[in-house]
Amino acid sequence: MKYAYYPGCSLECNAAAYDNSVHEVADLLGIKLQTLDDWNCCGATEYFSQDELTACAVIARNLALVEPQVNQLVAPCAACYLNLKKTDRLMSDHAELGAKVNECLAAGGLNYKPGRVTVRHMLDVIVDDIGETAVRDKVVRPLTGLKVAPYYGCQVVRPIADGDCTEYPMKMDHLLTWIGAEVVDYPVKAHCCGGHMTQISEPQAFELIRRLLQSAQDYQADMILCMCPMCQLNLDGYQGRVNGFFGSDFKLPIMYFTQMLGIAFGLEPKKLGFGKELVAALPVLKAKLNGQFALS
Amino acid sequence: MSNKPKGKLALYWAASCGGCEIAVLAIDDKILKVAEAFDIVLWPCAADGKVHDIEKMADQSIDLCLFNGGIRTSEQEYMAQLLRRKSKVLVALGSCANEGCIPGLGNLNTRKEVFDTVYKEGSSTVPENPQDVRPQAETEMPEGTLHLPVFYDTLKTLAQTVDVDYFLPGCPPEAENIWTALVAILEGKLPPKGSVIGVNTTVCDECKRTRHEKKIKKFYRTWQIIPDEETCLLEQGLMCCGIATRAGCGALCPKVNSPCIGCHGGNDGVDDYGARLMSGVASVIDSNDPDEIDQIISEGIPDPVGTFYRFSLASSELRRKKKVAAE
Amino acid sequence: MAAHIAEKKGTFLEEVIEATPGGERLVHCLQCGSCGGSCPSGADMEYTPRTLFAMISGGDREAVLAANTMWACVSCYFCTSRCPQNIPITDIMYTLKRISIAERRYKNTDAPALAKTFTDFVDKYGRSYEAGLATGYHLLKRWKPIQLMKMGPMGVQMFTKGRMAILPTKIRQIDQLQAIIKKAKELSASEKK
Amino acid sequence: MAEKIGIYVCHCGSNIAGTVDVEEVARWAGVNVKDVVISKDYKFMCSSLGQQMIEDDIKKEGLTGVVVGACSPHLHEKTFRATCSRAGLNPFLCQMTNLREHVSWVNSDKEAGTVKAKSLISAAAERVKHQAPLEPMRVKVNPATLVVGGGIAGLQATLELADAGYHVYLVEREPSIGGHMAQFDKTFPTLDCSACILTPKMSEVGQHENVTMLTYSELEEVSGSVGNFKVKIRKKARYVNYDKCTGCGICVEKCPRKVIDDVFEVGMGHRKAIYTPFPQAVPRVPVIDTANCTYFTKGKCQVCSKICPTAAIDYEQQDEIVELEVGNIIMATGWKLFDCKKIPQYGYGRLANVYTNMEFERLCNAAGPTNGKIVLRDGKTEPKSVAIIHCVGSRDVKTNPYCSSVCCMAALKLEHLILEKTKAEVYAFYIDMRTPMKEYEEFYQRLLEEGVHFVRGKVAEVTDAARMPDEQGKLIVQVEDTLVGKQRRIPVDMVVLMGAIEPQADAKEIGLKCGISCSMAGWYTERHPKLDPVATMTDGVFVAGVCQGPKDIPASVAQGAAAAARVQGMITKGEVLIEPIVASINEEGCSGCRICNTMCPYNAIEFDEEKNVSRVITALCKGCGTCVAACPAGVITGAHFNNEQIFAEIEGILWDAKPQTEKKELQTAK
Amino acid sequence: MENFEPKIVGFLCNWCSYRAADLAGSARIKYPPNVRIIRVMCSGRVDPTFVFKALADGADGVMIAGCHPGECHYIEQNYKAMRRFSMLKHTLDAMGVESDRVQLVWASAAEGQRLAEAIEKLVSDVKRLGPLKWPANWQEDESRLEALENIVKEHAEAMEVPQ
Repeated sequence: MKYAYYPGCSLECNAAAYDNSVHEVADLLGIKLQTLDDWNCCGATEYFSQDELTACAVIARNLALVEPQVNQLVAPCAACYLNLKKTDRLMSDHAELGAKVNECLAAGGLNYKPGRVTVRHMLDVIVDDIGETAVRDKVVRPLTGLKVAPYYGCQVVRPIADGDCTEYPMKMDHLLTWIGAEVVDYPVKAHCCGGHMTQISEPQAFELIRRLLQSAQDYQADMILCMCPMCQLNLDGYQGRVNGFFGSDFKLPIMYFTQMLGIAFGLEPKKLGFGKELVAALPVLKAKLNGQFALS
Repeated sequence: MSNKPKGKLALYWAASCGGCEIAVLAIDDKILKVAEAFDIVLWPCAADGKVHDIEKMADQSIDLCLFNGGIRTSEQEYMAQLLRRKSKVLVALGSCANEGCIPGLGNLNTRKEVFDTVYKEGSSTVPENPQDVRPQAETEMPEGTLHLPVFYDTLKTLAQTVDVDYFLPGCPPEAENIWTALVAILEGKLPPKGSVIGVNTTVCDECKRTRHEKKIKKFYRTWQIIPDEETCLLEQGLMCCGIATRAGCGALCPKVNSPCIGCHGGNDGVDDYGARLMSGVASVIDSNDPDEIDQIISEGIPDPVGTFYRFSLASSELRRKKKVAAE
Repeated sequence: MAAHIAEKKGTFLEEVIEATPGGERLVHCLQCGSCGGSCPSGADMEYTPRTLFAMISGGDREAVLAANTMWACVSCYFCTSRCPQNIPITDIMYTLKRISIAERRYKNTDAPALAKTFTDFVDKYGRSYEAGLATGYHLLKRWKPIQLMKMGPMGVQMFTKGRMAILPTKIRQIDQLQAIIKKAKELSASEKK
Repeated sequence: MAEKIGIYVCHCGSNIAGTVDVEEVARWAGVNVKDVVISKDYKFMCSSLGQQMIEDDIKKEGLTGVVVGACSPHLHEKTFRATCSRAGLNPFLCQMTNLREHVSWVNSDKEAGTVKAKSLISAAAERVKHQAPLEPMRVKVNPATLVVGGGIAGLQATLELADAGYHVYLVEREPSIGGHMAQFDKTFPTLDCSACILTPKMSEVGQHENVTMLTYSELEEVSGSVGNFKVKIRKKARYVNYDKCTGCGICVEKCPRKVIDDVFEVGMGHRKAIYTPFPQAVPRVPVIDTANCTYFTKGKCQVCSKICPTAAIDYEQQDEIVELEVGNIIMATGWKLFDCKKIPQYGYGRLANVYTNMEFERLCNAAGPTNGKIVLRDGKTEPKSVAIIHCVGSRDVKTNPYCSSVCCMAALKLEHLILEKTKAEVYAFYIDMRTPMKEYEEFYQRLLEEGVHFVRGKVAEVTDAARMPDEQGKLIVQVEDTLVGKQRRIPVDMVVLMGAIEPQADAKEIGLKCGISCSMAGWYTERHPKLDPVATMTDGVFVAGVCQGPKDIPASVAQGAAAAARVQGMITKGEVLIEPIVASINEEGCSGCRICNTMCPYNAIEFDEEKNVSRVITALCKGCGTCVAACPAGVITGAHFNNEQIFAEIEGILWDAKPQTEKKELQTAK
Repeated sequence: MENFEPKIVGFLCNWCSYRAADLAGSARIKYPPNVRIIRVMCSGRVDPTFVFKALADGADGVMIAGCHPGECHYIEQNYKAMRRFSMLKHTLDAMGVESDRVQLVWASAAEGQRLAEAIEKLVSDVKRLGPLKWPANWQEDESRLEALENIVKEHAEAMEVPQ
């Protein structure tokens, strides 16, 4: 199946590891991702805070760029995913707004018919479209013995959950069991990482990050797996500062679920962007995977 | 036939293909009996006769007028009014006069669209009409103004134009039915005014196929399947109009494995043939899911008006397609 | 909308409803507090969203627009997904942010500055620009060089890991995007009048 | 015969006259509507004086049709039909049109209202000219009654009728009658023991000479109509001979197979593979649960059969279909508890010490799995703090938008029981405290005195993710205390969810069997929510208890009795009149196309193969008219709703939109 | 067009939507007075002819309302209404009648508000579309009468020509 692919700004550099691993895993699973030509930033939450129509118009440009013969658009970043999906919904449910957005698009010679493109998250594509059998078939290095805490964050599962629970999502849990990992069922897997609060109010953001790290640690997770670059940045990038702030001693690698999928599929860690995380993951893998894991 | 003095008979042909005229002749040698019984005062298709002769006649001096064709032009309307006034009994002969028939499907377009097709877009006219010449109702000549009939936007049935005494449906009407009607009129055994001359059941009554409770999951076009010869065609998904169509033809089409297309129109008391037909057919679509229903219809009946109103559009409640703004 | 909602013409409640897709659900608020209870920032808010809704109904426009509630919102959508009345609470927070920014009613928050810095880069390049955001926002808009220094080591680490680009990426058809943005801003402005 | 129509426009005080110029409507109709010979307005047309006026006019003027423009025909159609009848005019020559609910009350523009009223009057007048006299059909009422559901509402209805001397068939799906009330510990607000007040009624029903109990049975099919229903009941195989069993219970005692009881004990306790749901069950005849019975699953054991002193065990027993004839049906099918797992943030099913209220009822019940001790799932620890959460699955558009109406009081009762039986601190989380009935508010006051911590706020989540040391090992209830406007986290040992009351999963399906429909929420629709709360749109079918909407025990009992009283009325009268609104087929015109054959859900259309025509069986026809609209040949007629009548109505209703006819134009052209 | 008040005929089933309209009245819910209600026993009674006739007789729009699918008083007859409505829509579409003019609405007896909102929507949709004026749709323009007169005149002239 062919999908249009919207990487989003973070995946260009900060979350290049995510981008690399998404492509590696997609290739292996036969998911054809075709990067949207000349896509633009989804505006995160920042346009919506200032002007709704501009926010929608900026986002809708990307929807309008999807080629007519493709009707699925994959976004790996939670914020991009929600913005794209939400804009499509707003345009369909509120015809007046939809018409205005199209008026704006027309200024750029574009048009988007609401409902034409289905926005998908990479996780949903792998779990729903590829499915258990195909994933299991590809596993050459099961993650037996590794305790992973799936972390869903907010915007992929709320307010629009694509076939999963908004409170207690399970899709990543399932996926991780298919690749042999031991999944930690901890209560905060869909709680907030603080989002852009790190930029605005550190105490508030750090407390939210601490709760997540604490709970994963309480449940003896070896690492946390994310599905959003912002979550990864907050939990990984700020882990040191959170430790400083609270006097704690968290040392949890924060990886993308696609990176671990790649490991299970036998791909080289380097290709999957290992090493870009601030809290190193490879030592944990080596320690936990009982020598099955040879660093290549 | 009686020895009464000869009656006067007029036959006229308005917007129609002419098939009804042939159907009159198809009564075979009985046509001689007609000639025995009637003086034919007007039959443009077969005999000489002048309109102004008719105009000169006293009102109600024609005993019987068989009028076929719908009313599309001012001339046809004029003739309908004239013949109405001059005739004691006016019979709408054939589907066109009764319900508009195929010419009535022109009501899906406006006059302009019809002319565009004929004079501008038609493959045979394009090279020959570079100046885009159109029929003009009025032409100024040195001798004065010349008038041609005005072509109407909407085709009307005879009954929408003038009072009609009897209706003889069919495209064309069966010769036997024409003869029955003539006999009835000659013998003075006239049914109540406004009657349709024919039976009041549907084609199913004359169709020998076996029928069951109906459930339709998919409609087929005639070229898509070869239907079973024993079973009701509609049950096989072919859009057979027999369920709503007045009998009298002996189920000719179903007999040759082809669905009834509805040329006889509806029974007595049916106000809108197409509505009756679509209501019946839609009722037995085998789905309760609005999307699926929609799909069954849009895939199987791509041209609902052409399907349900193939013959009766002009006589339907709505009569024509909505005209958009001014021409 | 049915007559009973139309009757509220000109109120702040109506203003908020009008500015929020799906906002008409707001009149159904039961004051149950599942939003305030669910909010990860709930403890940091002067007024919980629920309180704010009561204030909106009460026409307390000034106080609502000056509240820190919406600026504490992290867009986690817990309130929205748990609201028993299907009120698009997060979206209402966006609406309040928009009105507050448009009228410059906000107090003690750098969120508007962050938003502006962020979208300025997008307007210019078509992509966000993290390095620029960090410097531009903390130094220029916010004037908190200390903050930037605190972030320093992390920034360096990010940089050495190759996770921070020095230069922004610009999209090819930036003109097209800018035309779209221009049109959108025009339309929004004409609507506000 | 020339039509002479009388038009009567009601003011309804100012109800209609307020926004409709009724004098003008009456005047206008008298002048403009063809065949109208008399047109009047009157203050209250339904008053005896108003009716007298119509009667007098019918007699004096020889009216052939009467139009009354007043309120909804659902309120007064019968009244005015009777008026006409008294004056010798067939009641079906009276047409009512709704100028109040459909015009004056929904509109404030008098001018527009007046125009609309004229349209409706004109429509009714055109229609009435085409109406034909009809005679209602009379049928005898079978005095036997079917009651579906053996909960408290059904039991009450059964006893009322049986005591009055009429035979009742009581059908219950479970092996014993008693319903949910049998599971409760105490009843609010009096705190009397639920079983103590229920079981005497159960045994009375069990022994009543006028009651045939069909337990472990389900409604299979209903046909016929008011007065003469034919009902098929599936008696599920019990594998115990009902007549031979003495109810000694030794088979249950000796059965070696113990299973979790998901029904009566809601998973909290056990029963045997052969069992009666509870000790006071009526009847005391046990059933074998074949899914768990060792003999049925493995072919060995037969302990029960061997031990039974009366040889009542019959492994070969089959389901049996019983056919009954009854005149009326009372539906009292009750409710089910909301599945609390649908609100995952409350942790039910994931966090061990989160309970549903029904589980907690069993926990409190002295006959329950813990003998009435309130302990955690470990079976021994008494909780030091308990949180009770109201409105779980109620008042939430994502689950059930309605208020379940009894949970506040039920929660107060449970809170009281916790305080009575334990030393725990009790927290009650509510949105609004609803205590509207007799002595209920007083009970709330009592609980305030007893020291329950009431927190106004819908709980956001129940979690075991501790943030603070004092939260470790506890369930933390996170909530906004809305009276303060602060987020709170309250650590407790146990959480009780007051799950919503929901319609039975198959309520809709069962309802359709006897032709009654459900509201959006799934409750059976009563004929009128205020004035006819136990009758339904289907004559002869009544509803009682929670199946009609959430209600407490007193209200369920009252409804059971009310439904029984309505049935008694029908039986005493002996016969019912059935409206003659039925379809008929003109067989001469019918060509046997069989389009109509699948139209009728009541199988009222039969096909005569020999004559090749379809035919309506009048007794089965309910008069919906669907076949009329479907008949492609136009040979099916719907009495009182035939095409001519509706066409006339359409023409009349569009009196001000009528086109100039073409023919008229032509004549002027000539 | 500002003051265009459409005329709309509503065919409401006796059991659900007619009662919903009653309820809207009892609850004093205000909605535009443009919809004029005809009671039928069931939405299954609604024959496409009714709709065509109403439009042909000058209605600008039509509402068909019945019980919700699965909640029909007659068990399942509203499904037949649904099937016919779908067929009707296809036909109306081909006849150039805008699809918003004829709407199918489900409203239970408890949904006075819903029905009022549906009426409001229908009325505003039809207002947006403008008058239908169907009868004028098949009337010919002035040239027709003139042409007829011309024929009479010319024939008279022709008759005067000496033989």
